[in-house]
Amino acid sequence: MVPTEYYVGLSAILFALGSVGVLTRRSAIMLFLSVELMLNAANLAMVAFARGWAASGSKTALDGQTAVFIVLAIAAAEVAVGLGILVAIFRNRVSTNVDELAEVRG
Amino acid sequence: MVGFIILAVILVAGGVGVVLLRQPVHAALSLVATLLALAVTYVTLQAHFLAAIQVIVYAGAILVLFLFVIMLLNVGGETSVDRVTWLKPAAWIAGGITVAGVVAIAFLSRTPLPEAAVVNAALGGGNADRIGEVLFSDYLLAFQLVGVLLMTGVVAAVSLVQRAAPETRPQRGPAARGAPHEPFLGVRHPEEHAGDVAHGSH
Amino acid sequence: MVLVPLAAALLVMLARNSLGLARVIAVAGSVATLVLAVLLPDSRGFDAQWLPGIGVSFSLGGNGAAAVLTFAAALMMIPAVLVATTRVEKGAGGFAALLLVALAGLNGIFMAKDLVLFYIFWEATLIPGLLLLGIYGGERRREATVKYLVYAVTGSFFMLVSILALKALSGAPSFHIVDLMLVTPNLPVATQTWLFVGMALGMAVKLPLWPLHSWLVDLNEQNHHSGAADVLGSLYKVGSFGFFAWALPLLPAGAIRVAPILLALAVVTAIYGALGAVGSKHLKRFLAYGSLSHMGIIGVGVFGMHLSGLNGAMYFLAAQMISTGGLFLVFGMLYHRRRSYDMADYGGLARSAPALAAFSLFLIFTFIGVPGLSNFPGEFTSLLGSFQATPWPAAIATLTVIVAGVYGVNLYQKLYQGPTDVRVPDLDVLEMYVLLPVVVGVLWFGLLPAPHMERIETQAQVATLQLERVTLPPGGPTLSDVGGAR
Amino acid sequence: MNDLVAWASLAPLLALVGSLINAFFGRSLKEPAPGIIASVAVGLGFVLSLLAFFGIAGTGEAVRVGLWDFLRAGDLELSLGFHLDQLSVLMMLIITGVGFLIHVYSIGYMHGDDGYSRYFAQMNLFVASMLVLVMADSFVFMFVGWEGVGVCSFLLIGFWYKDLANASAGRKAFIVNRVGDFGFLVAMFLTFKVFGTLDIQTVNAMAPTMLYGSAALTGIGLLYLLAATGKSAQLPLQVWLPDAMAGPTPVSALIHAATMVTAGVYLIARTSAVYAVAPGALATVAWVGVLTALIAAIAAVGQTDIKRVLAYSTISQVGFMIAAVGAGAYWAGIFHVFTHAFFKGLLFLAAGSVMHALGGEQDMRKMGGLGKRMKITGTTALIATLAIAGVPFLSSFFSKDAILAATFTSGTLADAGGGVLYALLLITAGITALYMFRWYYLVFAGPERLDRGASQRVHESPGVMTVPLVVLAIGSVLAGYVGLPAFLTDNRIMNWLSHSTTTGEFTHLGVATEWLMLLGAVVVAFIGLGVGYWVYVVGKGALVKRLDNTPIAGASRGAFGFDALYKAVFVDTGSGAAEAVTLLDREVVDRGFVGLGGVAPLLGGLIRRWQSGNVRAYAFAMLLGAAGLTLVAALVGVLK
Repeated sequence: MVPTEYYVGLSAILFALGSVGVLTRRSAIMLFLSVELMLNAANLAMVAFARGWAASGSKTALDGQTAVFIVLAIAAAEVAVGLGILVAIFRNRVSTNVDELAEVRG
Repeated sequence: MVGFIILAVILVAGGVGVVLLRQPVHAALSLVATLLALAVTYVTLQAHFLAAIQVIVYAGAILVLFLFVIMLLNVGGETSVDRVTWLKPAAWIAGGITVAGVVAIAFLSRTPLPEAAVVNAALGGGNADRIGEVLFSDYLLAFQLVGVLLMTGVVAAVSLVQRAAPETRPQRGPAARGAPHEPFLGVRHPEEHAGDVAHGSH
Repeated sequence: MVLVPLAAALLVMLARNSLGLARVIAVAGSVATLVLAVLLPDSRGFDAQWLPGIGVSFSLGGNGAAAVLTFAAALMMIPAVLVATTRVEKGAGGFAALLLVALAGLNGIFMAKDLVLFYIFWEATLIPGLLLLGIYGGERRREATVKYLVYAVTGSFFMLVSILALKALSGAPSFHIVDLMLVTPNLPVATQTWLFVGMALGMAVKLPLWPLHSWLVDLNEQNHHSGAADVLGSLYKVGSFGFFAWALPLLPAGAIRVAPILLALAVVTAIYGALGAVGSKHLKRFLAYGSLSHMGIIGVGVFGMHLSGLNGAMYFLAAQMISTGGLFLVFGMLYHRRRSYDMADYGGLARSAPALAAFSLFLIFTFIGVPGLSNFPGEFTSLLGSFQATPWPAAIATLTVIVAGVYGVNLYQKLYQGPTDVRVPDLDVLEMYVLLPVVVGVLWFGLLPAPHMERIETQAQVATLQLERVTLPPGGPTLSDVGGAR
Repeated sequence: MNDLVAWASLAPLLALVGSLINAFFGRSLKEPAPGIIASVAVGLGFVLSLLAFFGIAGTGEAVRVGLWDFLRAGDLELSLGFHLDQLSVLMMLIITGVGFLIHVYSIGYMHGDDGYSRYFAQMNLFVASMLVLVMADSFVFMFVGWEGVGVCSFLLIGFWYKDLANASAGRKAFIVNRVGDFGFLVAMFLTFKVFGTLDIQTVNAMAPTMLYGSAALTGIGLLYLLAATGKSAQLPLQVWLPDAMAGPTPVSALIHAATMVTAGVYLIARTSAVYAVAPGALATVAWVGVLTALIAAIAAVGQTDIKRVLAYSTISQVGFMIAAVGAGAYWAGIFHVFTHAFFKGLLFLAAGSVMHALGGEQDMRKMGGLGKRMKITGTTALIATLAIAGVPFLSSFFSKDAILAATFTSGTLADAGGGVLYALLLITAGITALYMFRWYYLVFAGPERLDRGASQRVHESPGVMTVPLVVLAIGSVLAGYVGLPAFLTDNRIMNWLSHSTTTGEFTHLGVATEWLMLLGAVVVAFIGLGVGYWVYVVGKGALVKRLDNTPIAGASRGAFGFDALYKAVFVDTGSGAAEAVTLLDREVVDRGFVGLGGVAPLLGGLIRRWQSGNVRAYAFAMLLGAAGLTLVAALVGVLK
């Protein structure tokens, strides 16, 4: 079996790729896609840990997988709302470039 | 091990695609590839239920929604010049540091994997019934909260998208778009402050 | 205690389009909280697992100082929401809701028995305060908000590091106060000192201690002119409570080493604030400085680390909420009449508004610590207690009574005495209702401190016992009756 | 019998109720209802005090009335309660008795004032506070009354607040009093540190067991003296009392002559056991009293305002009392409080009657010859003048002689200049006779110097005002007979008070010496009056004109320049410090946190760049933070 570290490393690479995407892409859609990538990277790590620590206790062995399930559900909600906002913004601005949406400035 | 390497290559390639591909459609499709590869990875990690969910929900539902929106809004590639020029290299460097850090931690604190039999017994292959058991006992509260959240999300999404509809009906055109919005959480708009300031400074 | 104001806030938010309903709900929520606060000392604490993995539990307990502080806070919330729902021009419902959210957070701060929970409430209460300032504040609210945020967050960061390190280094099984208190005093003195300094940075900002106080003055100056938000401001100076309930009992050896510096700063704060009040021409800045001076005296009481002083300081903390908050409300009423916070725009108002003048005078005398009114017992006891341990600093801090006399009567004279042609309306019915709980609170806290003080005493004893543990050789008094919540 | 005494605890409550009624409903009541309510409240208090007096006279025992628990913090366990003994009952009688008369007088004096009910509310509140002050069984409760009378004094001095000068006078009184309060507070802290309690009787009982003359006890004594100098207008805090004359005249009579200003004397007498073991403090008390008496008497000679003369006279007379308690003759001090209440109250009321008649005129240079037109006022004022001057067989003759004798024979003062003190007091007594003669002559005798309008208005005051004058005049004559010299007969007041206070050690003098001293006092009084007669009646004031430009005259008029000195030293530096703090706060501390000095703008700019509103910049900060964290964790792992 492949050791946990490899999966964690893979997960880290995916996470970093996702965060770079968040930073370098300016379209809100692309931002979302990158965020999804980051979420999945985290999920991968959790599933890997669930297997790696399976022996530590039979009852909590599935904690990691359960967490992933919940993350999935939340991601679904997030995408629904996020894309909804996106559509709303697009209607008003005809652009999804986040640099033009600097209204959150303190 | 060979399987892992193949999967890893696909995953990283997909991820790089998401980050680098110019057209949103291409990026999204690249992400679909990544997610599907991830589902396979889940299988190798004894998480069969999650693998199925991953395919159905993520690759199936969420990404389709993405593609739908991209098509609907007809989003093209980024055309404007990036004003924050320093960000791109900095982001890659910071990402690199993160990877290096995490990898270092992971390999420094490596623990031997338990026996395959133990893993099988503990995870039960990640079946739906085992996960359900945990989900409906230990994580019942979280589960129900997620339900509420999904509900809220649906309502929010519908209301967000529908908001402008009644206003556009009587008068279709750009004028209707500029109509003032309800204050969100009581937050007032800047122009409303003007009067406040005026009498505040007597 | 935490849930009721939160629920009320939610309802107010929902009912914000109908102001009358919102007002009723807000006041009812405050009254309900007050009732709970009265019942609190006799209730059993609440204790639930929350994040067992890192040893965080959701533990609340209403014994000790919490009973008194929550009572005073809830009492002041009644006039505050009443004013908020009548004098705020736009978004009054949101204003009242934020006040109630803040009250919930405050109650959490006072009642938390788990250090991480305490920290969470500590930070969470910041948010409604910031929103109130940022949304409803005066023309320079942005600067004030940013300043407040920078001060609070910077301080809290150090505090958080200390909190996390505390458990990690001491090896305590959880963040619950009982678990922590058993082991943390055994840490090496140097470690305790550093951890204490970290905590002190966070708490000193919210005490506030000179020279970390300047957010307070701007906050009060820029807050909404009705004064309702400032009531919250007067409630939210909880740094001394942090020292009293957490820093001292958890890190007694560190406290003993650092206290002299803090004591000196507290003395400076007391005198500095009083002088600042004398020099202020802006009503709210005046009050901010005056209350800063009170905070200095509370600091003197706490850092004297004498049982009586600790008790008195917490009592003073509760009592000053009423007088300071009440004066802020009175100033809001003045602003309502003359649209100015500049003292120069006032004068001679006692002629046309005798009742307003009388209430103001009552509160001013309360504010400067005239005995029989609410500030005196706490001020007296904290200074007296501190004097028993450290005579000179306490005696110097007592000099503030002279300066307080100066700024108190100066203020009254500038507002109400002298010749004038200005005529203002006297108190209306609403304002009477607003001031009623204030007056009741002032008299209650001023004349009957003993029952409240007895409640604080149990918790003050915890702090002094912990302090004795590190000063006395082993075999001294031990911690047997601590934390009834568990 | 004890129950009878305990009823007296209702006296402050009655006054408080009267005050509240007037405060809340006074404005809807018609004149003179508020005045009657207030007078009745105080009058009932007097009846209760009388009952208590007879009760204590019967049993000779003090009575304690517990009220409620007040403070509970650590070792500090304090209940509020009244302690009614010989001393406090005597003070109660003075307060309610003289207070009642002055309330009645005020019904006429304040007639037509638009603050009529406010006046009586505040007066009643004052009486309540003053009663609490003298009845309290602990220092803290006493402080409640102590501050309460200060607050009422502030309110009543600034009663006519539309004139900012009056308001400022009230402010000055309050602030100067606060300096004394500071002394009181620290004294309490120190008392608690030394004795472990704040109960006055316990402290008095424990004091003899303490180390005689220790620094802590001396400190306590000096701090209570500071408190007393504030309230009783003694050096160095005497500056507020002359300005306090801005209030209505009955206020001056009650608060600034008869009762409140004697609180300092009462405080020292009450804690006599502590002073008994702190001889250094006691000698200081005596010196403060004597010097104040002398300086104020000299200042009184130079005043032209009818009330300011009396104000300085009051400071001087209270100086006598303080000197008496400083000599260890606590009973003599209280005895003088007792007699002084009558004649000084009377003098103020007479002055008020004159002002009432003249439409508010206060300048004595515009009076004269009023004795003929205001028979009752003039006659009673004459009695009071003679009484205060020390003419034999009037009240002050006995009390002042007791004080003089005490300073001469006091054991504690023997090493601290007792003879000098005696001489100074004797001189002061002569000056007292002089300035009181001048006062009476300028106002009531000699040629009329009235404005034409005033001259037509002059009238005797109504009965509601003159009756109190007459009653007080009777008191001024007879009050001294409770304290006939001990070598002649039974000194009743000394015996009465010996239950409540300690007495210092005095050298015993022969009867002949006693008679000699008595004679000396009489001679001095008549010398003072004689000089006055010679200067003002025979010399028609020519000498005054010649002396006008001498330093001593200037010092007298300006009361030795304390006001100017304090303004320069305290007021100006104080407001300077306040200005400095506000400036410092705005310019330095405010910016200090974000970066010391020059770093501030730099850092501010950096922060501003971060606050660009660019979402991606914020996100980058997060990623950077995450990267940093992982890196730190990895490094920690490597190092481990």
